[in-house]
Amino acid sequence: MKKLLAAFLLGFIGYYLYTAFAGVPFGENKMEVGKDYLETTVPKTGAVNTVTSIVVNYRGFDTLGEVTVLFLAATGLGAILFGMKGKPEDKHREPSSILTTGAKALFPIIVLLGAYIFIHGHLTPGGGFQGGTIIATGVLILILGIKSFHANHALLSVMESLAGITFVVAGILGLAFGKNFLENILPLGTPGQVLSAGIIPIIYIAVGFKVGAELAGVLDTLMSTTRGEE
Amino acid sequence: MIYYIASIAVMLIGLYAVLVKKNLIKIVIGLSLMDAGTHLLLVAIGFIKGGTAPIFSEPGLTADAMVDPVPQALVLTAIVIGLAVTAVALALVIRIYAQHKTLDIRKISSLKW
Amino acid sequence: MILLQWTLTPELLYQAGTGILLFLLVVAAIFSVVQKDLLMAIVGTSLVSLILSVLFLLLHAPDVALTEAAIGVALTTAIFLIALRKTGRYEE
Amino acid sequence: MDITGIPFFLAVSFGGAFLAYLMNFAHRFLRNAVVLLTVSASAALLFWLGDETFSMEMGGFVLTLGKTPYSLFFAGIVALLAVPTVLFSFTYMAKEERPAMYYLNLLITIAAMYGILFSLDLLSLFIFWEIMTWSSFLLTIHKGGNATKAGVKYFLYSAAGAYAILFSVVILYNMSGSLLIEDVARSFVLQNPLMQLMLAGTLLFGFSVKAGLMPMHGWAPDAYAESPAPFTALFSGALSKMGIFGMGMVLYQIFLQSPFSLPVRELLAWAGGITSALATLRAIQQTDAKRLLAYSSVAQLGYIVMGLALGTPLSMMAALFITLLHGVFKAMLFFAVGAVYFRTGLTDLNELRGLIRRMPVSFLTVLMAIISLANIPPLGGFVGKWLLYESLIQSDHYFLVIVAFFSSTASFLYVYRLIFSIFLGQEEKEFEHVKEVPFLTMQLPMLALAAVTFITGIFPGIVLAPISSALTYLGFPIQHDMWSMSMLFNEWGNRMNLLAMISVIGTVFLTGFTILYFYRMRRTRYVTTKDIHTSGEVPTENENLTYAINFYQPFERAAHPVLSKSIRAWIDWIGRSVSELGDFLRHIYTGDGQTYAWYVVLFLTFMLAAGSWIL
Repeated sequence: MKKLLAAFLLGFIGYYLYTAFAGVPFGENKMEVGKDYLETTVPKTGAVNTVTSIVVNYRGFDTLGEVTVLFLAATGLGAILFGMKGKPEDKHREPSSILTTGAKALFPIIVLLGAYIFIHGHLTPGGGFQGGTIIATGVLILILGIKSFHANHALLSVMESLAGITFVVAGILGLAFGKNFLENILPLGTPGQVLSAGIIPIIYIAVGFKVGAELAGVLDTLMSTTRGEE
Repeated sequence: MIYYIASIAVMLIGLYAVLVKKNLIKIVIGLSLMDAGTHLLLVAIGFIKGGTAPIFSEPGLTADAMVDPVPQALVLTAIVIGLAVTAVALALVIRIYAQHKTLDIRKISSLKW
Repeated sequence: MILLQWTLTPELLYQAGTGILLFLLVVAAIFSVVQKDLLMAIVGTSLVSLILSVLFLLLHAPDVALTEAAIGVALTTAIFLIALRKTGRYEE
Repeated sequence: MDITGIPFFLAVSFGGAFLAYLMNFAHRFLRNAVVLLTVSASAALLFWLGDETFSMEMGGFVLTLGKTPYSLFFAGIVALLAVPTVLFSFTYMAKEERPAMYYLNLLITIAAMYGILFSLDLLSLFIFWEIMTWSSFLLTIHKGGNATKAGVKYFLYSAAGAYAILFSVVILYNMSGSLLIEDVARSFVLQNPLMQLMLAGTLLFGFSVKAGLMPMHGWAPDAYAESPAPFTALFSGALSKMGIFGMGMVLYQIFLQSPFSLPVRELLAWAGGITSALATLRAIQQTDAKRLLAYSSVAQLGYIVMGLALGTPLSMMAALFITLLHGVFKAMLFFAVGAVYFRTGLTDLNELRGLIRRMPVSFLTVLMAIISLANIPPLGGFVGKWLLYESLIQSDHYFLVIVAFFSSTASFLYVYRLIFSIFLGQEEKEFEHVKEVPFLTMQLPMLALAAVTFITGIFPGIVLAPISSALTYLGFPIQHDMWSMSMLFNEWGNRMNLLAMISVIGTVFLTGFTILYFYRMRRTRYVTTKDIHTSGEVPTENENLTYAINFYQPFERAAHPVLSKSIRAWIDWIGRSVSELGDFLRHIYTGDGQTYAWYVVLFLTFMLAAGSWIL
């Protein structure tokens, strides 16, 4: 009964949503803000990747907030699972030696890939969030592959704090040089080079480290939680 | 146009799970499906036929021949936040399971009227 | 003779591919909602993310596609699976 | 930086706080030296403070600092109490935990009070006000445990007051385009009278919370009772006077020209009177020395508000005089109670007794303080209260005179209980090893303040001179020949009229003794110790013969109808209603997340359906 009602209501809502969006033509040029960003991104920010320049430069403050949300989520997760730490149960089998070796071999490559992605965030698709996530995936592989593996939370938190401080300091430097918070203070360089686009690479590297450390911490916390049955 | 239909469908399927399903993990799955639908919808709105990715990777590219970067930037943010939300929700689920030994929301009644 | 016009142009292939992907997307979403085995449901969501990632690429959003691939396919699935391990596998 | 400027002054005050915090890691003597140096340096700098104002721009607002005679008087009170307070803290806090935090917060509180006083604009006043609230909140919860509860209560009341102030500051800024109090006052008179009334109401509410005027006094007893004793002296003596400062500023610098000024002041005077009467009755009930003093503080602040609101030159003089004197004698009382607590660990009046031989200096302090509190000449309290009575009579507020006279007479009851329960009566064996507190750090502050009450009692002119310049600044016509204003002063205006004094003392004591003689003395009989023991055994020396439990039982029975109606009951009723409402709302907010999702979907459906139907 409830299911039928839900289906009916959702169908109703879906119909109206569809009629609403039917008025938005698909595939046509309806940019207003985006056009401005596209035209000014290279001369103004020096970044080739417009999405990156929007995320880090035009909406840098928003990204700072987002990083904070991520940090809060990681902290909150630790708080929620506080006191549930224990040995992972021994029921499951040992990871095979192929998995262990493969994990060890893959980890540096994955980290390298992640680092590449966030260092080249202003040139190619990707950036701090993606690179950080990829690094966290590498840590996930380690956690899965090596049974005794435990992330060093102290190191992670130091990395994360340093990265966060870098972000904020980069913002405050803008203030210190008489501009706005998070405004670019470095030379823009040649668009297309790695060392260009002012503070974008710095911030994206910081974001990459921060996201990587946070997500690795989240994974490790989740992994080392006991299955609350005792 | 089929993008709109599909993304709205995914959103509504997720909402259906949130409304009807009694398993907590299913509800979290529903939430992440709603997320996914919204992301697809936003990016699809920003799509421009014949446009390229908004990256000036080659010298010849001009701003006229690109898709809208703004929805992409927004969705990028939204995906990361969605992950944070999912992680916290699942941590709560784990905690609740440790407390109540069940994931059925009908049986978790200590805070209900 | 009308049938002859239905030659496999790249445009048509693109359209058909997109349609199939979107159809699969919805199917995967429904699958993940109705499946009683939560492990399979999670695989379903992972599939949704994967298709979504491809769709983002088709929509010329490589940044989003990369994010969705890394976060949606890998991390979210991993977190779901870990949570599943800490709780029960089947929906009662 | 200019050494006579206010920025330097505030830099010393605030900088000393942080320096003391850092010095705590070096050595505690070094820290104590820094603390004492900071407080005495800022007290000394008050004398050299230059006249020029100082402004600086911050975030688009201009903050202006400068001294006025009015603020200088209050700053003097702060300085007068701050030095004994830190001196008293040194030994008292040696046993307590986290001394670094204590001194940091104490010095910041003191510095923030100076900041409030020297703010010429409303924004910097508000900023310093918040700093003061926060640091005093941290001091209140210093002990932990019950103190946390009391501190949160204090903070909630303060926050309500602070938001009221902020609200009116924002509107005033909107109206006048300037934050300077002068400019605000100038554009204030042009406003709609009702607007004026509302703004003055919110401002007065905000300031009176700090002053603990009823019915906003709920935080005071708990906060005073739970915070560390030396800080309580400053809290009650100086910090709550910031509320008085603000109220005086609002009433006479901003609100004076309004048509509603007179009724509002009349109302405030009545609020003060009622506060003093009810708080005095409450104080008599208390069995804890610090709570007793806390209620007494509320009562005394009631007098001050009464005088402040009346607005005649004489009543203002009385209000400011009591402001100073209450600070002094209340600090003495809190110090003495703190000293007793320091040696015995007790503040319960039912358990303390007979300490007079063990702690004679503390006894002397309490004696001096309660003589001052009970307005007996020749100590300072008398002058203030006399001026208040006289101004009340001169302005034809006879009923308020009765209220004030009633409560100050009733205050005899609680001060007697205080001194009797702690110091008089038979000495208990458990107090045999109690010693008097150390001289330099604990006796000296008490004795110094006692000397102040004595000097101000004999030569009130010392205090009246700065008061009259403060009042002149506020726009009160203070005649040069002050003696014509009150029969208390002789022609030179600075010494008490001895004739008046003697006649008052004579009348009071003669009536008192006469009544006592005719009513009690004749019936006095000498009781042998055997009488009170039922079994006929002769009690030994170790057995207790003086009881201070249920000290005022008949009084309590008599005053029960008044005292049973507490403002707290009303607040409790609000709390109960809210929780009942919450119970009702639980039918809607079921605690099941899915229900909320259903609500959202249903609402969405309704909106879509309604929208399509309308269009």
